Amino acid sequence: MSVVTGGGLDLTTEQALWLLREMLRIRRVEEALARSYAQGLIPGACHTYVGQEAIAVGVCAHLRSDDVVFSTHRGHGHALAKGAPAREVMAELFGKATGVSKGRGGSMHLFVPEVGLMGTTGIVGPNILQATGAGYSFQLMKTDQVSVAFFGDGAVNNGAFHEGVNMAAIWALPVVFVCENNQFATEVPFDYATRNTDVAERARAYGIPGVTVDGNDVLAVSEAAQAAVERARSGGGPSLVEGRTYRTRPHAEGMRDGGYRTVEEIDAWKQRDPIADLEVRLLDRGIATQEQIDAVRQEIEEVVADGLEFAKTSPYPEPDTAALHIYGAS
Amino acid sequence: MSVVTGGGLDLTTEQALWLLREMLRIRRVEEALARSYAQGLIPGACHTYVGQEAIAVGVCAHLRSDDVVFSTHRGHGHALAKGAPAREVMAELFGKATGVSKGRGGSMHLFVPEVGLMGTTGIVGPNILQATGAGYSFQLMKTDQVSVAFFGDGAVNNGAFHEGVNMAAIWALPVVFVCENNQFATEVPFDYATRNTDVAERARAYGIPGVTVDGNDVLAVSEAAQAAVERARSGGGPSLVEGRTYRTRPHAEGMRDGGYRTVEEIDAWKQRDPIADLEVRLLDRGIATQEQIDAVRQEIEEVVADGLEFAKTSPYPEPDTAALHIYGAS
Amino acid sequence: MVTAVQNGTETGMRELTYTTAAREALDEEMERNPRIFVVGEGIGERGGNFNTTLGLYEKYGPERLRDTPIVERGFIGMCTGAAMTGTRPVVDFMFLDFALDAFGEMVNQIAKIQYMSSGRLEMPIVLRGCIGIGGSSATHHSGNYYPIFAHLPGFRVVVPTTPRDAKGMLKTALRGSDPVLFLEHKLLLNAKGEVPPVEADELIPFGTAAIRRPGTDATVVAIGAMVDKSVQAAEQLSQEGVEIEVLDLRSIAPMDEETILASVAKTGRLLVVDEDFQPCGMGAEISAVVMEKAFDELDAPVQRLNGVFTPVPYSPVLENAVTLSREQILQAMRDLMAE
Amino acid sequence: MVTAVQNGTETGMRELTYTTAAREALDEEMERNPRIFVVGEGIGERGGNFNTTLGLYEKYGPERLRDTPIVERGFIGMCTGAAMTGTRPVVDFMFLDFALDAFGEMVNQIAKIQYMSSGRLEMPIVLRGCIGIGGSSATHHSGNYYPIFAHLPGFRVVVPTTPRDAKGMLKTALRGSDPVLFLEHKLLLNAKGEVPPVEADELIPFGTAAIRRPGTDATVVAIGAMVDKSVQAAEQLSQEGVEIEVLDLRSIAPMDEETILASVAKTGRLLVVDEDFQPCGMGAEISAVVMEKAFDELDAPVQRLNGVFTPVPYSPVLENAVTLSREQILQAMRDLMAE
Ligand SMILES: Cc1ncc(C[n+]2csc(CCOP(=O)(O)OP(=O)(O)O)c2C)c(N)n1
Ligand SMILES: Cc1ncc(C[n+]2csc(CCOP(=O)(O)OP(=O)(O)O)c2C)c(N)n1
Ligand SMILES: [Mg+2]
Ligand SMILES: [Mg+2]
Repeated sequence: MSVVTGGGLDLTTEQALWLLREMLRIRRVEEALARSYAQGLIPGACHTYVGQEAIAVGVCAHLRSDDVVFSTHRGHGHALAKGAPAREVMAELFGKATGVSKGRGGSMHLFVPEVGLMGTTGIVGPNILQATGAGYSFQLMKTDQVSVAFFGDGAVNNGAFHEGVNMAAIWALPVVFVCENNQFATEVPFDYATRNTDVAERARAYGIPGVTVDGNDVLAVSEAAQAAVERARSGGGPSLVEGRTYRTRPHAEGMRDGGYRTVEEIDAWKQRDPIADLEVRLLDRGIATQEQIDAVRQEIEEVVADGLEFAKTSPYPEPDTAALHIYGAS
Repeated sequence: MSVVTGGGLDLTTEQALWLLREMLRIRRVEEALARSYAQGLIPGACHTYVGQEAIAVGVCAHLRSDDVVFSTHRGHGHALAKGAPAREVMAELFGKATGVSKGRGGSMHLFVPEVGLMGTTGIVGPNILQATGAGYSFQLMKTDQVSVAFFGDGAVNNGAFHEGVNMAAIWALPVVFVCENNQFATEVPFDYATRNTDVAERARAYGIPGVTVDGNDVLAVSEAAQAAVERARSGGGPSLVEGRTYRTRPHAEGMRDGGYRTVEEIDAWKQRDPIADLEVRLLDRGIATQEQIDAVRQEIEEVVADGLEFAKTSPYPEPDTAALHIYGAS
Repeated sequence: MVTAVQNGTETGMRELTYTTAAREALDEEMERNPRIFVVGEGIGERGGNFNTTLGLYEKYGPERLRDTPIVERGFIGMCTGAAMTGTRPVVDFMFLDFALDAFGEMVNQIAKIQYMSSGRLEMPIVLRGCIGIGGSSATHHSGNYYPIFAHLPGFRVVVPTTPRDAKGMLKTALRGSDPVLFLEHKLLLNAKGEVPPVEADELIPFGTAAIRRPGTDATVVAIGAMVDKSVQAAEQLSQEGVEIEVLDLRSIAPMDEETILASVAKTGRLLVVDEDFQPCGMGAEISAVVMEKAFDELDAPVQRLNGVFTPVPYSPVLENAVTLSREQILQAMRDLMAE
Repeated sequence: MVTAVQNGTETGMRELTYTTAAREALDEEMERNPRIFVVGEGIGERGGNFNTTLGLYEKYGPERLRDTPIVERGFIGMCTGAAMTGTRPVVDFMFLDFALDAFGEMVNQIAKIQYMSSGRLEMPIVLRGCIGIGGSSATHHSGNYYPIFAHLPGFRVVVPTTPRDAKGMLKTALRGSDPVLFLEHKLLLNAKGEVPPVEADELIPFGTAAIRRPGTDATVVAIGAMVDKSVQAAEQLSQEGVEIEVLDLRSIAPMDEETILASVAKTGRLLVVDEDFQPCGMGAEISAVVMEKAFDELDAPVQRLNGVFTPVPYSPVLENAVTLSREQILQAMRDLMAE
């Protein structure tokens, strides 16, 4: 689905509700996963995307299903926004055979190539390079597909960022690099990890366009992403989009969240909730009615309830499948 | 030895002759090595520094013997400028027991820790990180030593540059990053390998000072290096110095030098010879006399003749030393 | 070659967890040697993802407990240069899987610089962190990889399994001049055990295996989390009158051939139990060494029992399926005795 | 399992160098499949540091012969993403030593993505380049490292030794869906040998060893540059009436256990000759496999002959001292017969 925002003004109701629905879907899935984690239903790590929904949704609004996304350890939101079924994402975290990766991956290894979610990764960095490589494929095959890398502020200092963005730049590959600058890498503040916290400005070093947007404003993200995706799709090469945002839950479920940031700071960012913000603006501008919003909310409650039930009741994978698919068929 | 150039004007004769002597020493050693290579006397690779002498010399002019240098595959010049004996560098390339690395290293693995030459490397990149680490040692030990990384334009795109410069920046380490931008990495032009050939400008991305100088003007290099070394020594943190230069010989001895650049271009750069340039300026400004210059030239002829003889007549290492020193004594 | 005897009759022993014991080693050595510093993500104020440095930041400050950006290649390369210039870095890499991004630095630089400089430079760097399968950590947080480093000249590699060894071997690592990979199996971090008093200042030398259970009928060499499981399996078999000697390899490189060969000379049978992959692994090396040096002592071919040759899956059911259980080890012991 | 018979009586054979034969394979496959592209430093107009792509740039243009910056991790990671999205990258890394900077990408990504995606993504990537000691290349340009990749699930690893194999195995690599390390020993690049006509379109399957010299008294498994030396040593020993069977392992992973075991069943004696390091190397794996599967067939313990366990020095005198000579191999053969 392609959303033309033009500053968020000429948004159709349908488009607006898509943005809302997707953000809500992520939020509610994450909240359900967090509860499930606390209940001991999720055996491994669980990094939620709560607070950052506007970025995945604002970007994916401009992607076709044959466009591709390469995501991180914090990838539930990207998977969902790109079209992964909520129940299969949830089942994956439960370690079930019905999960997107058949229970092999868990939170950090979601693969849904059918909808262009080419994987999330437990290692910081590689997805930036892989997104660049997908861009290479599209250029070589002369398709008009676009490749997107999502990554955190923590990845910006890593060599993979430097090498990947540079290659995309010199070969003018159809790639959009989306930095989700939530200001911390685990507990290490970005302004400790670099003396230049202006990620978009890094684009200069590679000779490509860079832009910073409010990562909690889905319309702002969408507008910036639209330009970047169109540039990529039309042969204009890569761009770097930085969304300034904040995760309002701990780095991973079960981790403490103190010491490195204050409760006040977290609360202040919770006030800037991208979902509530969109709802208010849609109502204010008459783009959607309260009934329509309520209907979306109701729809999402059902999706999540269904997903949770599905995740809980699905079977575990068969132990004898544990070593399949290491090598390809041929 | 510390040279205060102040635009090259308040240079003492002694200082000026040091710069000249060191550049000549590098040039003549390299020429002798190139001839020896052609004669089959050097068994492995040989990357000469001809044309780039002003950078090693201009920088090392400001280093103490307890300062350290981490160099590249093109490291003969750095070794010599940092104080490695010419005969031992030459013997190393001949594979002799008397070489700086006892014949274990050859052209790309020169180790003279006694004078602060902490190694040259056959792999592009690591020396940038290691120089950063030496800076870390000096900061931790509270000495006022300075660490220098020399590297080519080709290394700038590598993740090691990105990660190393960033670490030095955030911890304000006493490091000087010296990029020898000779415009090619083997045969790949720098303006193919990046869309932003302004290396010094990359410093912005890391929040540190960066400066570009004429890499064939030893006084210009010296002036920039002096500022950077003093900044590092006094706790001001790292800087990036880019010297624009050119290698006038092939990438390595025995390689063809055509196709990727023209004879005219090479000739034009040969006209900008840093050694001839310095001589003219010293004479013009009355800082040195022709006799003094001739004496230096004579001295260097002797050094090189001695070195060549030494390299030729030195014994090969004993075969049974081949596997010594893999592990330390303790 | 001395194999540590841990008979529990020593005085002043304290019960510590593996992590606490290792942290005590680090603390003691940092106090002793101001040139030791630690780098890693979250090892400063936070005290480390696995509490490896808890409390040390307050004691030694930010220069010696240095939080880093996410630049594994960068900080390992950085520490290489530091080690070359008189300090002693400890890289706390969290999971060995992450440190693979620095493999070039490790193999081309760290392992070679003492050699290339003809011994004029030392490389006293400790690379420490987690290995192993467990807790649904999935494929990017479960690697073992130690045979890779044993294959290459230049490294010391240890996989301690007890708190006492964790402490004593980390202290040894922090006093030597060689690069050490100090690998901690994630399932052992909270294991408790007796540790000598601080005053003992115990250093456990590399290159020694430990006899965890004496026996006469067959030898099992086990590694990491497999040691305890093997001891348990051996206890069970003991009820049937079969006495298995269980060696804890613990020092991967150098490897204690002497203790293994002495045990095989006694028992005539050998099984290597290793969670890590089989091909070109530790079992292969041990089998080949025994082939070469004790062929005539063997009453049966040396056997290997390894984890399944596959990336490590997440789901507990699958994770279980690729690691080794006590039952599998027991079965392998029985099979060995039946040969 | 078929071991190629190369009896030289086939028609249309041409004498090509190893590099030319491999380049022919690349050219044929690139012509056949427009989705193949090559990346590397200087593999465009320049035609590759080792002439691996000479003339192909003119034929296929810059998108398919893509010069890169010096970013080994970058372009290998980049190609990982390309392989995931429908194209077929060939990474021409010059020296395997350089590609170690991309080890994390190889191990954590390339080797695991087919698995993690449950077979929904393929990983048809070829990583090719030089290995081996020779020409005073010194320690950053002489690595072998193949047992490391054999240790890990997910890779195919080949070390062809003849022009015919170089061509046939590269073609196999370029048609499969698995990641392949295609490793070319630097001393073999200019070796000449017979190669079938283009029309033959010969694919040489992985997982097969080749019998380079039949024999009955002992088996030698050799790798890379050691194959020819072993054949020469065997010829010499033949004059003394001892007939050694020399197998060229050529496929490191998968490894052709069947051919090795069949040969050992015949000869009862085995020596593995490998320039690469001994611990946890190919010899260890082969020895362990023979221990497990052919213990009773052995008339003597399996022996390993490896290069010296040290970083590779530069000086010819030292370089010689760490590699294996024909004389050393001959001596090892004699020792094996004397057991
Ligand atoms: C190479 C590597 N090093 C370390 C880690 C451990 N780790 C997991 S997430 C994370 C922080 C990532 O921060 P950022 O990129 O900003 O993403 P965020 O978690 O803030 O979304 C770290 C250090 C890892 N997964 N990979
Ligand atoms: C990691 C790595 N990749 C590739 C090479 C091969 N190589 C040696 S020198 C060189 C070019 C280096 O260019 P630059 O850094 O500009 O230095 P210059 O030779 O121009 O002085 C290359 C690609 C290498 N040595 N290391
Ligand atoms: Mg972050
Ligand atoms: Mg250059």
